[in-house]
Amino acid sequence: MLEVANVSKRFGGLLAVDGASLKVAEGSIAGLIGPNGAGKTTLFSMIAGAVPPTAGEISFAGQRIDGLKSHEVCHRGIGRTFQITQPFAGLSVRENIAVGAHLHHRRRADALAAAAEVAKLVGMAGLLDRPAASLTVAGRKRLELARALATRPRLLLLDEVMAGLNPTEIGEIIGVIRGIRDSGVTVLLTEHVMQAVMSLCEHIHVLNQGRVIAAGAPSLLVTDPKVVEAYLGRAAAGRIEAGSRHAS
Amino acid sequence: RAQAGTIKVGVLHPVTGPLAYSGTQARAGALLAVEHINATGGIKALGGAKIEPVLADAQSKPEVGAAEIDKLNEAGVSLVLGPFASGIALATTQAAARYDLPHVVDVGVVDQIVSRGLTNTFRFGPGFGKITSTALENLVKINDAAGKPAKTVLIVHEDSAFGAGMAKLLNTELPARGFEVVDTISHATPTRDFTNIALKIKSANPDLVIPSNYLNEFILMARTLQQQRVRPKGIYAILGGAASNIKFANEHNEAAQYIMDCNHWYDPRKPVAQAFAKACAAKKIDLTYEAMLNYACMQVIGDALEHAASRDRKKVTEALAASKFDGHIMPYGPTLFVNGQNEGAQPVNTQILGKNIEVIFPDTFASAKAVYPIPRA
Amino acid sequence: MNPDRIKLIAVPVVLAALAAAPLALGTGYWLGLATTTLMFACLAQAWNLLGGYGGQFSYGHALFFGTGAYVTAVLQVRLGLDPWTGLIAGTIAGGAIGAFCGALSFRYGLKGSYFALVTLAFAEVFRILATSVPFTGGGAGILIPLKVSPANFQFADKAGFYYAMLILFAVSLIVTLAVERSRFGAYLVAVRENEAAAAALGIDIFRVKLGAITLSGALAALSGVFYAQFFLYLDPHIAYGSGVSVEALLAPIIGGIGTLFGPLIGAIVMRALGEVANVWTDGAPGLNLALFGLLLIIVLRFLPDGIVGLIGRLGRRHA
Amino acid sequence: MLLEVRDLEAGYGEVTVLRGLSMTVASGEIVAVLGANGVGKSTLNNTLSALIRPTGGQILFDGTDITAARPAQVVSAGLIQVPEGRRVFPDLSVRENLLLGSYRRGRARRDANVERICTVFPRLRERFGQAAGTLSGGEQQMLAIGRGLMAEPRLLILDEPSLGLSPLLVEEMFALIGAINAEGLSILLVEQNVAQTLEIAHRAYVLEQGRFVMAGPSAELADDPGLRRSYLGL
Amino acid sequence: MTASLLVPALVNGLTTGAIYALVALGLTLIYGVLHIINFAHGSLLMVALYGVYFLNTGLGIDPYLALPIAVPAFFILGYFLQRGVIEHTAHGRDQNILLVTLGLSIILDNLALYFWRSDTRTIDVPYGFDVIDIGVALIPVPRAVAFGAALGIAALLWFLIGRTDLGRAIRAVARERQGARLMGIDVEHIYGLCFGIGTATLAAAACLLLPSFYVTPQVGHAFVLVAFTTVVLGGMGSFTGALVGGLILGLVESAGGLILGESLGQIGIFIIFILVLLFRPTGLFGGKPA
Ligand SMILES: Nc1ncnc2c1ncn2[C@@H]1O[C@H](COP(=O)(O)OP(=O)(O)OP(=O)(O)O)[C@@H](O)[C@H]1O
Ligand SMILES: Nc1ncnc2c1ncn2[C@@H]1O[C@H](COP(=O)(O)OP(=O)(O)OP(=O)(O)O)[C@@H](O)[C@H]1O
Ligand SMILES: [Mg+2]
Ligand SMILES: [Mg+2]
Repeated sequence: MLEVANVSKRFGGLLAVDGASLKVAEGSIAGLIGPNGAGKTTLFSMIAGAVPPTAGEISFAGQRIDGLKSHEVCHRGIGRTFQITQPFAGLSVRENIAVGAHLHHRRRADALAAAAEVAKLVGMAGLLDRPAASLTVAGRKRLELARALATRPRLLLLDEVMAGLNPTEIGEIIGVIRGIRDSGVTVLLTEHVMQAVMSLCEHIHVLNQGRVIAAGAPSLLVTDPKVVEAYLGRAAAGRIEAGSRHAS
Repeated sequence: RAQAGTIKVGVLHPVTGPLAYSGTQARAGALLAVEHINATGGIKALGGAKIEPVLADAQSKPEVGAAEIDKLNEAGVSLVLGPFASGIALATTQAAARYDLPHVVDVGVVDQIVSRGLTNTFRFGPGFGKITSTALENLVKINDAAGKPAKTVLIVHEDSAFGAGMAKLLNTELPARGFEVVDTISHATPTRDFTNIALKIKSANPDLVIPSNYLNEFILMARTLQQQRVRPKGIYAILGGAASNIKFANEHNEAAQYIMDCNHWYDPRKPVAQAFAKACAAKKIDLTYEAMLNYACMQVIGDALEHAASRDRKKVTEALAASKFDGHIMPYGPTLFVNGQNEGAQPVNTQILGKNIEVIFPDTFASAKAVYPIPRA
Repeated sequence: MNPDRIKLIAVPVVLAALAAAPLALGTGYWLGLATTTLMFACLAQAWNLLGGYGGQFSYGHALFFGTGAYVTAVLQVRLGLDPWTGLIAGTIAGGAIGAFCGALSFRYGLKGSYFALVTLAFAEVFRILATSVPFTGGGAGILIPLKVSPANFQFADKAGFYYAMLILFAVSLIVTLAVERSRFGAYLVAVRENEAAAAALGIDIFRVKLGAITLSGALAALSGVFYAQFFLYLDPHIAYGSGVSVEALLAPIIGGIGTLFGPLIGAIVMRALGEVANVWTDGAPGLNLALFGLLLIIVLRFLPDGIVGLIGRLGRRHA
Repeated sequence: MLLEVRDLEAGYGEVTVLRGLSMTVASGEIVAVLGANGVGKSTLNNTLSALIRPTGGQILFDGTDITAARPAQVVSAGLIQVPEGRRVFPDLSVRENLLLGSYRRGRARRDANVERICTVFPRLRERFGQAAGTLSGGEQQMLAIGRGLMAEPRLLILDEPSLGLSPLLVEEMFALIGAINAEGLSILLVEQNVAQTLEIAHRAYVLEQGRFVMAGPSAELADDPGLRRSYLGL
Repeated sequence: MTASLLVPALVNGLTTGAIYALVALGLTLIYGVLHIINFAHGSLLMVALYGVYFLNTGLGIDPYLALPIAVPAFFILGYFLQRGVIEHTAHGRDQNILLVTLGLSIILDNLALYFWRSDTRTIDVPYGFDVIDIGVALIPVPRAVAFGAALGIAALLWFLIGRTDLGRAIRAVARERQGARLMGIDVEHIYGLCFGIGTATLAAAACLLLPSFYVTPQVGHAFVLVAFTTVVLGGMGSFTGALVGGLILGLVESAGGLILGESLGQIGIFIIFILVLLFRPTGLFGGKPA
């Protein structure tokens, strides 16, 4: 469904993404992990059209999308959330989500109604009339998700939507994301919360210093020494392995 | 008939905003006249009724001027005097016409003010056409008398209504009178720096510079000409803001020397005019043309009220239209409004000589002889 | 009742009240003041559409006001067209200039102060051009001949002008209401709040902003057209001077930025402050305006969200 | 006691978030505050840092009452917060961000401290001249902590320092917290990463609905079944 | 057009540009660094010019010698305007700051009109008409002094903002107030200082300008627009930018005036301005756009 081929991005002297390639299959939940500053957000921004790639090709559903603007990419069916949340601070939660819903609803009333529906989906039904500015970090992350969902995307890019949530809340949102996938939306996410990545993703790409250094099923990556050294650290890898052994 | 009490007269000028200086001067002149009229028995035909000036501020904006007319109308004024600037005058005369309110225009030089057929409008001072033609005639005379030292002319003017209009006229008229216009330089108000203009003048090297601009720019220009050692044979301003300003003559005496101006000015020989000048000095009012014209306008108004013997606007309008008043301080002869324009109105020529502003033309009441061309040590 | 409903009812009520106002205002000063207040309210409404809803602060709305005014005046004086055609032409010209200026600035991503200043610069360029080209009458300005007749947009009595202006203002108010309730309006507000997020939700930021500035330009031109017909004289400074631009942004900020009635309320309050200042200082030149400035600051001190904000706060407390 | 909070109440406008909190941090301690999203942990931190004025109660720092102090005075006293969301200075370079850390305190050893922090976070040295706003999320987090340490704090408040860090860095982060604590620095730690937090903290408080509902040594809390259920997802 | 006209015109453009730079320096600090759009800038310049004028006519103090009096006085004035008026009325909202400064300018302009009347005032200094003859052009002494001073003040501000803790704090506060507070930076104090410094540079500009200029209550307006233009042209918050921007504008205006005529020549300033904004919106020396 999504294919990124040899994409690079240069900021001045810094090569933030360096010939990265990846594929995401339709209907799957794929993960993109890697150390801080590896270029994950930059890669997301390039897919979403917010930042033009310096080199390489990006295609979505068989069509080239690199070079398109953000809004054009959105019209093609790609939704994204921002790692550093970007709420419409002066608007209420309902109005925030309605902006996304307008993509498919011309009339205001329809968009507002659709917003309420989406809010229910992500567990924000009770917050509809709260100003977005007064939400906590967790609330804002959910709002990001809701807004993107309201555009009814075929592919959803989630940039660290779980950061700042406690384990219980992470459990909840994992359920939400599964639900989204089950409704037919493909998901590509980056996350540092391994518990979530391990349980959600079917396929994971590991990015380090702008390059994809490994890709495969979660269980395989945990034991990949390159991944452990660059990203997980021995302690975490050990804990995850212990955890999965425990669970199985 | 014991018709004592007061007669309300609207005094409308831009006393705030960019035109504040002129507006304030104008107001001061008008009020001085009111004081004199009231002190000498008020309007006798109305039982010695005093003139009560109702002050209004156009804030240098036409729409405010028009709104002030509404207010003055409601205050029950019998007529209005003002409003110094052409742009404002166009709006105020029209607004006043709605109430059949007589409107005496003091300065506004744009000729459309009186050519629109508004029967309530009377312009006491000369208009554009008159000023320019007089200025040109006098220029020729002064130049001829000195043995025609000036052949080439350079015009410097500010680019709004009055300066631009002036320049246009000069450009068609001067060649017809044997002068060659070597350049016409227009500049904005305010202009921050005159060095370039001075350099251009220096390089074009005209015999005569004709500036037409407001006070501040004139001061800067005169100082810059001196700084850049630009020495034409004469500077002949037309409605030059500073050339008839005594403060300029005092504060920048060196830069101001020998500058001539064709402008509104009073007749210094008339005793009333001398009394006026004395009163100005006593009250520390700068002796400027705005003050003079408004003083004279109020005198005309006083006379018209005497003849009207009424506060009624229609009667006042009729009295103004029939006015043959001669006792004012301006060198105009008896007032004669034709289609609202005072036919006798004309500018005079002044020159800064030493610390004084002297009238040099017309000869009939000149207080000094023109020093032209400028003597070079 | 939800706020959307309230507005639907409030708009006709307010317009009806304004239509009835001359009964209380008489035919003199107050009616004239009301007419110019509506004129500036219309200009403010135009500014508010772009600045309040769209977050694109312009310091150069004189650009559109002046263009509307000059286009009608020039068409009338030079080509002999009637003022009603001039009204349409002026409005279109205002929109076109808006589109032109917007296309240039938004295409290159100008935002915030940069956008504000570029509009100011455009207004200045037009002011200088109007001073320098002959068909506008140059610095000497342009004078529309006095010929009283409604067909000529010149009314014998003041009330005629008042109602003409009221209709123009109603247009601006209804356009704003329609925008508020449309998808375009939602997009406009989203762009104001966060451009990156808006783009990611499928909004073509450039087009939304361009639409807003075009509409705003056209509405502002309406007030300019009216000015020309009401005062019959224009010069570059009157039309394109920075004073007009300041008027345009003052009222919405005082009234309540990005609100439907903010510009009207702000325009009324500003005139009221001016009147109060006049009365208190007995019209002492300078002092009255200084007091006006002081009152302006005091209003801001106590009403940080404008007057509509205050009304909203009071409303919430009662609810 | 280094920090002593009595019956603290605070909120935003008409909304009260903290409803009477009392807590202490002793010299040399790591004290954790746990709680679900939106219960007011950051509000507590900001009240301690004087960004929010309390509506009731008292805050004593090293025996002095700082309830009504201004933020600058709190910083001068040595109470430094590394805020949630990092709040680095986006237009300033990494180096300048660090230098500003010692705006009020620790100026004498400024250069040495920069050196020390760059040894702890080599990434920062690599990005020394880059504008902080262009750093990745994790890099900004390192910078924020480094900037806080530049002030040579006596009590360091860390608001979710592991947020957005890779597992490896989280590991290092907790090691670092342990290390600076071992040098004698007291730490108030707000974290979602409950398991690891309880491993390194001496004591912990659990915040719910504006009040502390549990408090005690970490080891005891870690074994509490209620806490395990609601905060560890077990 | 001959070189004999062009060269002195360009030299003159540079000296005029230095004046623009002087006025713009304070503005770039307040506007570019703190993102306060200070509409009162021109009015404060006017007040400063009156101050220097009265020091000269009342106490006989030469405008250049008035520098050590006027500069600290205006620093204090600026500081208290910010802390006492703007801070309390603006409530941190940009549009309110804009209005407060607008209100301030209305107040200052009209109080000046009320107390000092609308007369144009000038002073006569012994060196007022002295010129330095550099062969190709005559440079009035006051202009030459202002030129040197503009360079010096720009350098001073550049050092202050770029190289000192105070400067870093000012830049930090501009974008991240909360973070700054947590570092113990007193945000309100910094705003006050910044506004104070910006106002103080106006006092310096006034001292340097008065020997060759005039004062009226309206005088500030002649400089405001061009000062804003200078700031954007140079890049907001950049002192080198303000300096170079001012010089460029001086040159453009001078050359434009020569070629297109003084009136239309002014258009050059704005066209340059629009072009720079469109193609290099961060200005000639600006960093990232805000
Ligand atoms: N606009 C920019 N200018 C310069 N450098 C940039 C810019 N944006 C990102 N970078 C750099 O590119 C690198 C990759 O950043 P990116 O945000 O993609 O990382 P990431 O993988 O998302 O990290 P994290 O997990 O911490 O969010 C970082 O080193 C960052 O400093
Ligand atoms: N500026 C604000 N204005 C109004 N309400 C606010 C504001 N900031 C926070 N709140 C509200 O105060 C409550 C506590 O927020 P706080 O940020 O302290 O929570 P937290 O425990 O730190 O949450 P998180 O784990 O998400 O960071 C929340 O309900 C939040 O919505
Ligand atoms: Mg990232
Ligand atoms: Mg928090």
